[in-house]
Amino acid sequence: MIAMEILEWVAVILVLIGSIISVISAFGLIKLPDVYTRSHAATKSSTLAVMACLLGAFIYFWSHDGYVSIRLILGIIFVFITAPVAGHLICRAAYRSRVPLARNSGQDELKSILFDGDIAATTVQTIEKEKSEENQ
Amino acid sequence: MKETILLLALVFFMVAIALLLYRVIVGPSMPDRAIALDTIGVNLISAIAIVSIVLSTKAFLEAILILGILAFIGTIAFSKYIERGVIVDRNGDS
Amino acid sequence: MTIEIAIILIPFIMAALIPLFNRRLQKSFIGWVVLVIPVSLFLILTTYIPRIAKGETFSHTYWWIPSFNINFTTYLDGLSLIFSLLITGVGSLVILYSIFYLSIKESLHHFYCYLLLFMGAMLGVVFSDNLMVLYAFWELTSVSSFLLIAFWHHRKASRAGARKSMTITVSGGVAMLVGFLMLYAMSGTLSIREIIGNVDEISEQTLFIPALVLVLLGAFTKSAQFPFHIWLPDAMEAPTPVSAYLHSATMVKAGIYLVARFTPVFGGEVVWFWAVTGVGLLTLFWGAFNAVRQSDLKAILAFSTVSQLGLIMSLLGLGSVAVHLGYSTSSVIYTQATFAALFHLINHSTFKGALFMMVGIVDHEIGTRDIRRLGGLMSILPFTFTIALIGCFSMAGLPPFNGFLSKEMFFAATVSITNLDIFSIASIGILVPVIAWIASVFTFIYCAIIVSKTFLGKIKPDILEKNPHEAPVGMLISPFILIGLVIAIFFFPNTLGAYILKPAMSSVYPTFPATAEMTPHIYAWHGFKPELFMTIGVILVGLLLYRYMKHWIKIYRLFPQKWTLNAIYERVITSSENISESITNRYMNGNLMHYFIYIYVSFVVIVAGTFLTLEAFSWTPSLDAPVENYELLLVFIMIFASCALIFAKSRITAVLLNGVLGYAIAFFFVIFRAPDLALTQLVVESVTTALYLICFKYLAELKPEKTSKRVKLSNGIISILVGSTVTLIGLAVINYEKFESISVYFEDSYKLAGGKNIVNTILGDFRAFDTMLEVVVLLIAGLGIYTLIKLKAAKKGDADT
Amino acid sequence: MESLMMILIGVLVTVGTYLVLSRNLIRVILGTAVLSHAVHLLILTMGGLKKGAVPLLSQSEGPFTDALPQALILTAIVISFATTAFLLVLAYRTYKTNGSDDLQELRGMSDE
Amino acid sequence: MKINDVILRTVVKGVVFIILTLGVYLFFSGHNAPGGGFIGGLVLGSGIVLLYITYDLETVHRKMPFDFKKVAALGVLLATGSAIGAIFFDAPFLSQTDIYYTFPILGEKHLTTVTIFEAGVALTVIGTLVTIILSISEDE
Amino acid sequence: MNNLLVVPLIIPIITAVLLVFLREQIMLQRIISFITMIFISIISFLLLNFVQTDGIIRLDFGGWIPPFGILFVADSFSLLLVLTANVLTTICLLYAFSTIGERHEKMFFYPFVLFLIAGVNGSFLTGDVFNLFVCFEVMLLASYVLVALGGKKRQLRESLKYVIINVVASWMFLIALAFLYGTVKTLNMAHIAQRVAEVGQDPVLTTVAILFLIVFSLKAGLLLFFWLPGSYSVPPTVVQALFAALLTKVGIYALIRTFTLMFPLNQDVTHTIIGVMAGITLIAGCMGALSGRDIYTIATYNVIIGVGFILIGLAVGTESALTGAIYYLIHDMLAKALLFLLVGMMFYVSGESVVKKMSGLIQNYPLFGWIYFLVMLALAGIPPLSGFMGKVLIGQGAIENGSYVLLAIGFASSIIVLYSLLRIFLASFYGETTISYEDRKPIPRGAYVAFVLLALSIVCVGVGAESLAIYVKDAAKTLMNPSIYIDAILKG
Repeated sequence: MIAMEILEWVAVILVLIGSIISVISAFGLIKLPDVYTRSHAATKSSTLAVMACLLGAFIYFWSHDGYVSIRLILGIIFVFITAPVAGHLICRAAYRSRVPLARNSGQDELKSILFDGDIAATTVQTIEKEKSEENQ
Repeated sequence: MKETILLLALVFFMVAIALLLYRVIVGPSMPDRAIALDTIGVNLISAIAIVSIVLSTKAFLEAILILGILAFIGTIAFSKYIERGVIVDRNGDS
Repeated sequence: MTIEIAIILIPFIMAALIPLFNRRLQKSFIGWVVLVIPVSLFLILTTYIPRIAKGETFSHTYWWIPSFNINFTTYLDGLSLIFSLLITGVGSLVILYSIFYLSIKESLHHFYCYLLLFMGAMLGVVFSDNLMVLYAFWELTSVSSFLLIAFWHHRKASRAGARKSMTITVSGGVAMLVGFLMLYAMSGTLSIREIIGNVDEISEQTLFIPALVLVLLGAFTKSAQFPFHIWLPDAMEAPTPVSAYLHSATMVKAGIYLVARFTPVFGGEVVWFWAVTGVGLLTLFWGAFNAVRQSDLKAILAFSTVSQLGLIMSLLGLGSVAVHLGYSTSSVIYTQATFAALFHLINHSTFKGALFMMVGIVDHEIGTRDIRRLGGLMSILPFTFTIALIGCFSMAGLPPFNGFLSKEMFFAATVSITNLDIFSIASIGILVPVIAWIASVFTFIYCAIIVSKTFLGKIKPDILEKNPHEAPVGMLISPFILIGLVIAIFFFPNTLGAYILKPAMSSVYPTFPATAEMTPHIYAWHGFKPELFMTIGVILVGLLLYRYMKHWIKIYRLFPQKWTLNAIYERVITSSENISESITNRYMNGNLMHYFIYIYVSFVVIVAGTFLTLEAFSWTPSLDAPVENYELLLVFIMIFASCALIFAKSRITAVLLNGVLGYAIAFFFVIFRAPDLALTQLVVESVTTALYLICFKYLAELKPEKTSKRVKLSNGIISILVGSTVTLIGLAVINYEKFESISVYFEDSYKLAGGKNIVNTILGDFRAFDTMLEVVVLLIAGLGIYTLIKLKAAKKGDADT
Repeated sequence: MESLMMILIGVLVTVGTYLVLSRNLIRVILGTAVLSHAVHLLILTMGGLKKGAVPLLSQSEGPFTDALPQALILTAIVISFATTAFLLVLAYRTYKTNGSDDLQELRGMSDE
Repeated sequence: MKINDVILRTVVKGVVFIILTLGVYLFFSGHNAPGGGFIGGLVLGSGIVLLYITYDLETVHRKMPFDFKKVAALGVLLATGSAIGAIFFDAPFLSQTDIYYTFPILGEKHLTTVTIFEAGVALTVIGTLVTIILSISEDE
Repeated sequence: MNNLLVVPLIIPIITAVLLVFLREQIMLQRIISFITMIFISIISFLLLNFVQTDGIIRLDFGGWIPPFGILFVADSFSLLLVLTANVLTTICLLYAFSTIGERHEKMFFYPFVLFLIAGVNGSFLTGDVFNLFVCFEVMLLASYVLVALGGKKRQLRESLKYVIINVVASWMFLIALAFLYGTVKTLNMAHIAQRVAEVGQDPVLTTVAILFLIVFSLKAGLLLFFWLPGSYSVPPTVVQALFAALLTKVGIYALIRTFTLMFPLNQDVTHTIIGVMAGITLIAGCMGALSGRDIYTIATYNVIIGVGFILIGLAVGTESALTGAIYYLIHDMLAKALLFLLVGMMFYVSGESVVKKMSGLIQNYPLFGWIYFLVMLALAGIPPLSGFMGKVLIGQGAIENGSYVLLAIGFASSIIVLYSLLRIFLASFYGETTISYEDRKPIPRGAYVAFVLLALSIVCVGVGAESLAIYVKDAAKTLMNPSIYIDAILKG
């Protein structure tokens, strides 16, 4: 009985930790200087937060109802797989659409490889598009 | 007590979502917004999980999974849109 | 199938047959075939004369729409008989005349078809006892008259005249219909005879006077009474036989018929007396007065018709006094006015018919009807001249022609009415004979104009160039028959009185016994009475004025062209069209935003208005479920996101914010224990977002709204009003806990439908029908999008209707 | 909670209405979307909030929260999806053929 | 410009499999747990849409050579058909019926006509969803 | 037997879906859709006669007793409308066969028409408010597609407005539905009526009723008709005819049902508002009709006038007024369909839509011209054509009730109708023709068949008003006594 109680507490604490991490990550998203660093905050710490929470929920249901939720495990795995891919894609999109790096970041090594030569012509279009979408 | 903590956690998540909403609104770039929305989705997953605990029901576990999937699909769609302006390519060469 | 119904139906049947057999019939033959019908109908009708004279009436009922008391009831009495004899008699003559008048190049089958249609409709009007059937035939006369006026529809004037006559007469008809409906509401019956029977009950009711006025409107428009007479001169664009038939002898008399028919109902009212008499006299004067200034022969006749109709109308008005007084030996004297009206009705048909035919001959042979170009035709058209002379004499009220008799009776009636002391006649009643006399002077003048300007004087040279000659015999037959009648009636008026007028009088005064005073003996000479002096005065003054016409004709210039009734009518029509156009174009400007503003404003005004005036608002927050902090936060997030949506400057931001809203709502669904909804909402939201993104490929980026601050502000206020209306009603509704929801039933879903997910069992079983249709909606949307994309407008020359 | 929701719904309706009153096509469409959100929440609120358990018989014995509005909303969501999709496509077809997404320019009084 | 999508495609292959499985699961669990024809159909549909997003029209069409309009139509036909079936048994339109039937291998199963109905719904949803996305993407 | 009730809805749907598979076989599509329409017309006629003998019949879908399940309810009112709608759609199909063109036919034209008619029939028959919404949506989506079918510049522009306004209207409908459910907690119309009667339609319920009034007014074109003139003048002729005949009528039907069955108890408020709205609608419609310089404008504003006139019948609310409204509804459906077919044909043969630019059409197309003349008279309410009975009965009701202002406006409007249509007749049909008989564009035979059939139906409805009387009277009786309807649903 006590074990159950403890487990439930563990779950609750996990959830709490998750929520705190999520707030921190959200602050990161606000404070960090450019999209690439923000993406770091979003994908990494948020994933951690959600996993903590889901784990908490999993433990809670396990201890409280004796119910092993496959869906929750699947969910955890799923987030685990997809979050990095999503982060990767969005950063790549950002880079390709030439969202500028923060001023204090180091050298941009990809720039010369990606945007030089024949590709430059096509990127002009994207830049223009970006400009039109950035009317603020 | 446990419930209070859970509700507190929910409040935290809401705060996080509110902050992210700020990012969605302010930008400045499209990827920023897309990331923020993605993160809102991810945070909602957690929030739904907590609500399930509070209501002690298993009815929403599918929603968690679905939300995970959809946040992913959404992000892919956005990133493709930002990158190419087109979501569905006509053929593999483009 | 009795004879009366056959009489009505035969013209219609024939009218339907003519177009069918058009190809088979020789064109020159068609008129003769048609002629058979009115002639035979006339002969049939004459067989009724002796029986009707004995006081018999004939009535038969055929069911039409008995559920609503609308039945085909024919009723043949003295009054109907007079009119039906006129319709068929003059009809026969007119058709005979038109056989020679119309060239066989014209579309004769149309002409005769319309004419027969008209004849049937007219017979229907005078034979119907049921108000609705009467109305039906009444409108049919307007329609067929429209067709006849527009017979030469390639002429612009014909079309304009047809339009005017149709608009005015149908409007009057509609007013009359309302009057009939009011009568029905009061009496509970549509039968005229039954209404007459219940007249005492009806006259007490408040609707009585409105009904009276409305019925009179119908009669006045049809009979071209002032100020509705303006259509009649324009209707002269019709072929002359039509004018002779419709616009002098029959259709315009329908109004007279109506007034006579309803005298027993309304006759006792002062409004009736003054309206009928007054409008009649006014028309009498105005028509005669205007006839003098016309230069077109046909226009003179048109105005003269207007004037003569006014005369008959005013006589009927005078006669209605007797109804008010009720039967007594002293009141019978006033019935003579009605007698005179009916008498003049017949007389007018004879001489006016002849005159119209005369004008037709002149027009036909000479090619013009303009009196300024005519003159001296006496030698070329001697027979026609005879017709004109006799007709005009009769019209002017000279002996030895029938017009003299009725005119005398008219004067007598106007004089005798001044002795009465009711309806405030004592004060202004003296005007009645005065106006009548003045109008008669003008009548005399225009009669003189017709005769002298056309037939006397010198022949204008340009006429001679056409080498005119007398009309063919066929064309002269009809007018001569009429002229014969003009003379015959003068010499044997009492035969007419006994057989035809007397029974009609008892139709107008059903409660009066048929005494000798009711049907006075008509004398050509009846001593030195005021009426005789009036006639002599008319002749003297008329001759004098005619002689010095040049000097006083200028008074017509006092009436500015701008303020003639016609001009006013035209102006009312065009300005109402223009005003409508400018108003309509102003608010129907194709701007969706404006449409929405109208819609939302009406929404707020009507809904919030009702809500607040009914004081439906109530709010008891204590019944609410508790609010958790995080929910409050979520609400704020949503409010914030939605407000940000308004100010979003790029479409991606907007779509993302919409996505946030969608997510938040899904979370609300979770909080409010709706798992299925949360799932669906999430998926649909994502798919919709993807759809937006896909479609953005083809759409432009958001531009800043170019609307002014003021528009934005007013839009904002409207939106806030709409939103708060919804909120307020919602607050009132959430506390409305008078009933238990039916969904309690669904909680047994496992037992009932074998499913443990209540929502799903509702969708799949209890309310599966909704789901089925919803699937159909999806399919339509899918197919629709497909067609929308694939079916693009063809470039050119694609005439799909 | 119900009152709070009603206020939220009011705000959403206001925003939706305001957007529908815009000149720009996309804003108008988004306006209809916001309106549909508001409507769905409204239906749910009308069934009463937090009055019972999740309407799944397998999960608890009741009392359950009102399931009927949920079923109605589900239908409404799907219909709103169908109409929004159609509207979007129609909007871009119109934009492409008429060359404008400004509804004031799409009044169509002068050109034909 | 050929953009390298290797990572995405690799992950998506797995993810789509999960999505489709989940869709089927949701479809069948509908009567007793959240899910059902609509949601199942939507999830399956969005899985296919994900495929279109990651790959391209031609590639996917080669793998799934259906006319999705007809799939949708078939779905409606199935749904209405199952509804109309009741008429032939003298029951009111749309009457659903269920039986417990013992299969040779699977054992006793609960079979209902609702499942046919729901299958129709799911098919329509999938068909429509994909038709819409495809039609728009194919537009010039 | 009761299952027959669903036929007018389900058969068109199934046929439409089957036609999707037969996309390329145009001839087959025509035959099948035509046979389907004839079939459901016959079924609805049979049902109408059943109702006379057996009283109101209902079909509980899935066997769930009311008020819990969805059901179709057939009383004389709804069946009369269903019958009229189906008959005229059948005739319009005949017109479509010869005019619509292969391009449209291959793009699912017939399925969409069948979906439309299914939605219309469903809206007339359903006994459940939410199902009414769904049926509306079926009808509306089909109409969205049909109005945009063809993709011409102007067409897309106008249909966009039409769709947006209707989408917003749909959400308003749902708002009203939500409030309705929030108050009476049920969706079955009869049950709603019963519950409303129980508490005596208090102010909150009246407000909800007014919300429904607004929603249905948008659909019916009562006062809020702004979407109508534009969108009714752009689609292919046959679609215009169907729209004019069916779409607004569904809104009118819903209004009449709402305020005779569900919320009949506070007539001082509700019917006054309806009366005012109807009056304004008539005036605005008349102004529009007067202002029109092209045939489409005149015709579309005539639709609005018709709507206003029918709703005078509802606003007056006496038994004879409602009887008249039903008669007029039937008349208006037939006559408006014919009017739009004719107007579309005028455009087709002359290539012009401006009244003054046409002339002398009657010389080349005599039958065409005379049918126009006939429908003009019918619309003006000239006896013995179809418009007469309705006009007279509504007038009678207005007099009984003392609504003289409405009476005056209503009857004056019929003169404006006549005037506006007469202008077309005189300018376009009469006058000299500019095209010789040999050079004229022939009118397809199918179109003539449709014209003649519709014209005949107008004459028959007018002359044979008695044969309709039993149905119409029964319908009005049920409308006046909601308890008949309620008892038929909730008792037994």
